[in-house]
Amino acid sequence: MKIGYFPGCSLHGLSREYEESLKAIVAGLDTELVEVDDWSCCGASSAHGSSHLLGVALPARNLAIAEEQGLPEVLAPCAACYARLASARHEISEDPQLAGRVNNVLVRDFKNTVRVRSILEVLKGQIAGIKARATNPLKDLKVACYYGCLLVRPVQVTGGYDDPEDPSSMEDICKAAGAVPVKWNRRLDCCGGGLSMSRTGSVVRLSAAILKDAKAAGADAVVVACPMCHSNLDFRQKAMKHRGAWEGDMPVLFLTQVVGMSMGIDPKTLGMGRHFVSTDSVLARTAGTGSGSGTGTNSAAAVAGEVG
Amino acid sequence: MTELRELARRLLSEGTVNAVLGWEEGPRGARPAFVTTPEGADTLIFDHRCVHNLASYLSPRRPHLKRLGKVAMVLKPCDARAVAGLIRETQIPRDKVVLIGVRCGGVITDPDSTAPLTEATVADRCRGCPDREGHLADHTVGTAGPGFAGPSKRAQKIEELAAAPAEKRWAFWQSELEKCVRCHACRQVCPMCYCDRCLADKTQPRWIESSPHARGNMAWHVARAMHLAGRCVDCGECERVCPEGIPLGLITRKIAQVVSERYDFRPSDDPAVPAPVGTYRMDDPQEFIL
Amino acid sequence: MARIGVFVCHCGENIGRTVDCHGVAEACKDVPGVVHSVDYKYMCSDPGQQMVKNAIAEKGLTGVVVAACSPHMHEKTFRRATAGAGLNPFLCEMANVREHCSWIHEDREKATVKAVDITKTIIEKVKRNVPLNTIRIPVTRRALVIGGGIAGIQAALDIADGGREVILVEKGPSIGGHMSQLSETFPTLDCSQCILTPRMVEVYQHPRIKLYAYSEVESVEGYIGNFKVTVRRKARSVDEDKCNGCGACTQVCPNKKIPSEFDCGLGKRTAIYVPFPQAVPNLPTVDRNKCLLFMNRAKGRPDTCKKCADACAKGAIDFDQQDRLVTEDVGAIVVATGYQLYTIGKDQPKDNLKGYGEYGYGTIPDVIDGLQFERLASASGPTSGKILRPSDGKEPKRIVFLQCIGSRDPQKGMEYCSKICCMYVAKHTMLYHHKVHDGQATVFYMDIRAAGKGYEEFSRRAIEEEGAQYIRGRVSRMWREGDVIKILGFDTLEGEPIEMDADMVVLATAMRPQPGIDALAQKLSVSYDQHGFINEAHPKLRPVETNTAGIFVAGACQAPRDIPDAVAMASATASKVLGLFANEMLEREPTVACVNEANCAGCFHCERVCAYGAVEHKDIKDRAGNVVRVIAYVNPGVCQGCGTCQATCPSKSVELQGFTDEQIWGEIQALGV
Amino acid sequence: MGSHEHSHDHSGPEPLAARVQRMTGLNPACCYQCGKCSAGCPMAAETTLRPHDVMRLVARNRLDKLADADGLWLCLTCETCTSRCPNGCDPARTMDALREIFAAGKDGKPPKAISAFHKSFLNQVRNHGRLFEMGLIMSYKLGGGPMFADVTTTPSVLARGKLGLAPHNVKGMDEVRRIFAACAEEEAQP
Amino acid sequence: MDATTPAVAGGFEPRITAFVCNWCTYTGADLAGTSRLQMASNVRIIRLPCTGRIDPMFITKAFERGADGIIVSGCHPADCHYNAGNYHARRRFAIFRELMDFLGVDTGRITFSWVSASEGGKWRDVVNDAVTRVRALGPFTDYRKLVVDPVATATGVVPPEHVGKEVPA
Repeated sequence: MKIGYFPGCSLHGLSREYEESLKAIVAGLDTELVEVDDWSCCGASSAHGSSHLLGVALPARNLAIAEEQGLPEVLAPCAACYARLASARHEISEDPQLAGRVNNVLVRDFKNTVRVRSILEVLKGQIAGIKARATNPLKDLKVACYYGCLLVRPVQVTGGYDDPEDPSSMEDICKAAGAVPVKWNRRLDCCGGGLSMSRTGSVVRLSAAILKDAKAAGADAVVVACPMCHSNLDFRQKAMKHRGAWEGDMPVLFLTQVVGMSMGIDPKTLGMGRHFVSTDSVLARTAGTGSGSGTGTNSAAAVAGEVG
Repeated sequence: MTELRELARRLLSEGTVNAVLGWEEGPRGARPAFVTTPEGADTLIFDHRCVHNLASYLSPRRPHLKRLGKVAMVLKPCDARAVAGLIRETQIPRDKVVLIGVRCGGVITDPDSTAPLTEATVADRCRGCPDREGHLADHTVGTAGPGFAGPSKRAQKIEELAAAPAEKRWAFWQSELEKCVRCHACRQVCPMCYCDRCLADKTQPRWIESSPHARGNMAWHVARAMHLAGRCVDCGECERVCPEGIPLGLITRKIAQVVSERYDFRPSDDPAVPAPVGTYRMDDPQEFIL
Repeated sequence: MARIGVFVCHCGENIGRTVDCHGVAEACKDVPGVVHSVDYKYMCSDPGQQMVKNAIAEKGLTGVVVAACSPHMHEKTFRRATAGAGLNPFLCEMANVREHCSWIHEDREKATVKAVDITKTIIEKVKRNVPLNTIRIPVTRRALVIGGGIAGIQAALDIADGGREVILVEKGPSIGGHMSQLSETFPTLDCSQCILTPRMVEVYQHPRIKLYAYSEVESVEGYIGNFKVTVRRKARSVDEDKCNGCGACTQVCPNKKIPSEFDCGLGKRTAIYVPFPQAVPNLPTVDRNKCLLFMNRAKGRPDTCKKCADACAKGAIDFDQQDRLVTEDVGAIVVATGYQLYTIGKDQPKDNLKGYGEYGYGTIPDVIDGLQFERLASASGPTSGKILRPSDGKEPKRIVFLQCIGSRDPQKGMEYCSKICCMYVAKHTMLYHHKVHDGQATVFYMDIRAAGKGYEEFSRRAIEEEGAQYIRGRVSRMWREGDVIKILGFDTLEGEPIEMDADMVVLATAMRPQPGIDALAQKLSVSYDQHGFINEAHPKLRPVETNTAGIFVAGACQAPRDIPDAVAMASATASKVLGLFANEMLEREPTVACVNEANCAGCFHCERVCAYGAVEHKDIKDRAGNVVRVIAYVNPGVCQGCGTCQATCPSKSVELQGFTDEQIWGEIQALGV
Repeated sequence: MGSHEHSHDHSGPEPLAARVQRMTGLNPACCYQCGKCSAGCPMAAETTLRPHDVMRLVARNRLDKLADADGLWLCLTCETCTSRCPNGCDPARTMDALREIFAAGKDGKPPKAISAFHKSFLNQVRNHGRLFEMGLIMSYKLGGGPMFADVTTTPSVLARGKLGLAPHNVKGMDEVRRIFAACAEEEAQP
Repeated sequence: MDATTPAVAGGFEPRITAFVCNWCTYTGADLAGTSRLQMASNVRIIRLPCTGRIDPMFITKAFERGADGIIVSGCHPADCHYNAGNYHARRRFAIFRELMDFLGVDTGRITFSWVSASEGGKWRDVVNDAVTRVRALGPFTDYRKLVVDPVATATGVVPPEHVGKEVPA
């Protein structure tokens, strides 16, 4: 299977482990990612909050390029990019006038034919393959699947590939990888999103509540599919502790890393060492990875040692 | 052809039907024929000269066919649409007629012509016709030619007229309709015109002035077009038989286009598909209504 | 030869001010066929009408044209006067020179020219009018009532008490409807069953009511006064004549774990069951989907369990009973099929209904709907009237009610207001506080709609005297933590978010029409809205009639209704039915279509465009009795007179009387230059 | 009566509600103030102006009141409000439109830190076509962000190989700049 | 320019025939009257029970008889007194209008509208707009002068027996 691929800025920056793990698992799933040529930033919340047209035109540029490349669909693994791209597609298709304005701005003959897929949508279609390749099923790993805001809603934009209020695709994917999803309550709550830098206090409040709920539900790790959520839940744990909002260490994994671990891929390849909260506890629970390679700041060597 | 003749012979000899309606070789080309004996089946032909829409003979306005009892009829795919129309409008019961579908690759304009079937001679309605065989048939015989690509000249003329200013269209139609002598051949040949007493013949009140002048002619052709809206099967017989050469097909084709664009309807050879006039959708377009 | 009289009215100054009425009368004198043309100050006055009558008698008029106001104003008046003079009333027509002329123009000259034109068109029309006779249709003076809830019961009793026979068809095993499930009713808090049960018994014992319970309407043919209805009497597997309702069968049935429909799944019933103790008729019914014998039969296995049959001393159990079809002739039909509630689960019956994922799609066991609360509060309910929550049987100390679930919510449910929820939630808080003295009821609402006699006082009492907490705002999300339900809401009056714990939550879900209402409406050819509610003929002036003559509508199948509304509507339908049945023959205006049999080609375009199904097929036979032609026939009892058939008919073989082609042609001719 | 509204309406001849409706295609009058949006809003506890307040003020043409409040700028664009709105209003889109109005005019007063962040972000995209995170952090802090926040964490980010030190420019920079310019131009038109 | 005042004194005044349904537009026109809404006096109304009753032949006949413009008006969708007559009319006249256009008739001469019983003001606007429009188009002599032979016209108009003498046009 061939699918267009829009990495987005974060996957080439703060969340490069997301891209690393994604590329590692698709190889095993007979999927080829065709990167959108010379892609540019989707504009994120900054663009659509300052100019509606800009907020549509920036993602549309990328969809137009994908269309010219002959790609019928594009995977945007970053939930924020996904939301911007899918919204742009939705709005342009609903509003012919806007479509005209966008084409004027882009100076391209964009027909809006490219479907935008989220990581959940794509992996959901590969569940059988994930199951088949789970040589190292994560038997005892209890995961709290965290969707956040933009992966499954609003349903007009997502096309309803999953239930916006009671989604199940991430749990299904984790189950295919052998992990045990816990039942918890805050999987659709907001982590604080783009206010991470500008208003850290809000992020601490919101993200800590999420982590606490995951912990109360007995999760060993939180699974995410969004660089922003990852950054807020992982990187900001230190700030949470500093402000007394949170105790303990909750590993936060990208969904692709969970799938990768189940496939027995080297933790280093999956970028497990790039997290701020150590993933050692997770790796320990999912013992069976025969690689034994170091994982940077994590003492994965020790993990590998425990296997024996 | 052998296949057709053998089938006709069998139907006649087994007594399934009392007559087979098809075409035979006439003194001036192909012509419709009634075959009532098994031996007569050998005179039947079907080729690109079989232009006529035989469905007209099924119209209750022509009781001589009815008198023959159960008949079989040879049908081109386009003729099948007319038969479907007659069944839809309860003019003939489906079980009272045996339908022999012939596969078709187009016919020429003039049945009397000896010209071969070429891009130049093909009947306009066959240009772009997608149907090589009809669905409404008890038997299907023959082989289909490749057919002809569109667009039809009629469609081109319609576009040309539509692009012209209204006065030009008015002048065009007045010069054409002026010629009409009100012989009503267009009505007589039309398979879908089957009323016992036509509106044009009514005198109380007289909606359509009967003498041949442009005003009455206008009323007649407007009435005809409205009555055929969504029902015309585009067999082109009206235009073929018009002694004055009025391009009547332009009007029926134009209305068919309107019906197709507005109501997504094309004449079907399935009697169960309802005609678009006589039905409605709550959200039919109404851009022309204030 | 036509002899037309023209009568031009000044209407005081109303017409005369801008129209030269005398001039109009004079101008009309020159119109061929006009033998009399006069003007007068007030044509509708007694002397004015007398002028018309005298002229008819003295001049031997064959037609009357009154140039005055709109026909909607005085057509009846002048037709009556015409008839009074012995001329067929349909030979009189009005020329509207007031509303359509004098009142909308100031230029006297132009207005007068126009008034002459208007009068001339009507003169030409009247020349072509023919005498018409009022149509008389025989009426079968029996009624069918569909639905045995409170609306159907009331309609049936009123019609039967009025002296006419009634067939009452109820889909379920017992009549009583939703009202029989209710605990107490607002705003008086009287016991629902106490007031309903006597009426149910009355229905059962009424000599003029024939009750078909556990039955459904199979098909309906005919038209006002003359319906033929086929009713499917579903097999109960119990012989009604033998059964004495002792209940021994239900005692021995081994399958006792079936969720009871009557208790909204909160209680259990057996496979052979009587839905509730007061059921009418008091007959058990075998649920063939749940009975072990039938489940075995479905799998091709031999009959095993026959315990109920063994226990029946009367031998009334009949496992081989079949559905029976019975036909009934009736003259009028009352539709009273009632409502159902919006389901709180994830699976929704229609695409536009989305369910509430944010409330867990009802997966939290202690989230119930209003009818379930009624069963909990009912003395005859599964908890004997104690408020106990379904999950663990504990008494909830904190109960929360959410209003407008599925109502006023075009995104997930219906855009309409379900009307009754504000009141029953107020009632629920009271019932709860009466039963749980140390409990607290909280209501999340958007608006309190308490328009009804005693309603506002009632809802205020719930708040002011009974201690219910009302919070204005919708709830965003609910989830379960341990055995507590967490509620995330917003108090829009206080302006603060609320996170609240509850032990039990009651959703006031929307009222929707019963499933299958569309199929029934199609059988009856009555129209329904996008939600499935039956459309009334006119929202103000014909609220209990449908668009099909002779079919009436009562209760919550027309729109959300409370009990007093439903009962009032039911009585209204009864008075309509009894009015219809007052005479043996039904009289109708003769503005109906009529087929020219000689010309009709039988294409049935008319049938396709008729909105009323008034066009029938008629066989024309030769002397030997062979069908030679099939042509159209318009049933004058069904035709409403729109004339769409005539405009559609290619050969103009169908004519709308009163608006024939000749008449219209004459009018157009009159306007010629 | 009406003078009250007029005195507070700074939106010029076109009332705010109409303006927002033109921008969003949604009718602000559709909001019936049920508060379900605010009930689910993650920032409801921190702001004085919740989604339903915003909808109300738009419907009442109170641009002045909207300008005074922080709610618009604290919005996380999580769209919980929109996805749960029973009446098909779109508070998230409405707030986008309001931010756009304020960004274009001089009425807007986004909190300094937030405004600086968005400005820096867009500058990065305008100049490089993609987000250059290191550049964002630098420019944000210089542009008015809290100077010392996150200073301690930055090295650890670098250590994990997460931050690139040099920006990556897309090849189609001309096009990106043109998009920015064209949008600015079109928005500037009345 | 106001429809109620002619363009030039003694100038062309169009003759417009209106075919309207009894329940909505006729009643709406009544309401215009009771509300004393002033409008152009060029329109003559022919009352039908329903737009479904209006035959395209009415329109061709009215043109033949010298109408310069036509109005067809009835109940709004979903408001039809007879449930569906207006829906059938809508299809019929959509096709008819395109036909007339194709034959070269300026469709500005034929106005279709939905005017409910409560829309007296709308009826006035429909009337005034139609009058203004047709006045600008000029007299529809094209149609009237189609007849070359006046004798043929006279024989074409056969009055019903009981009508009495018919005045030739």
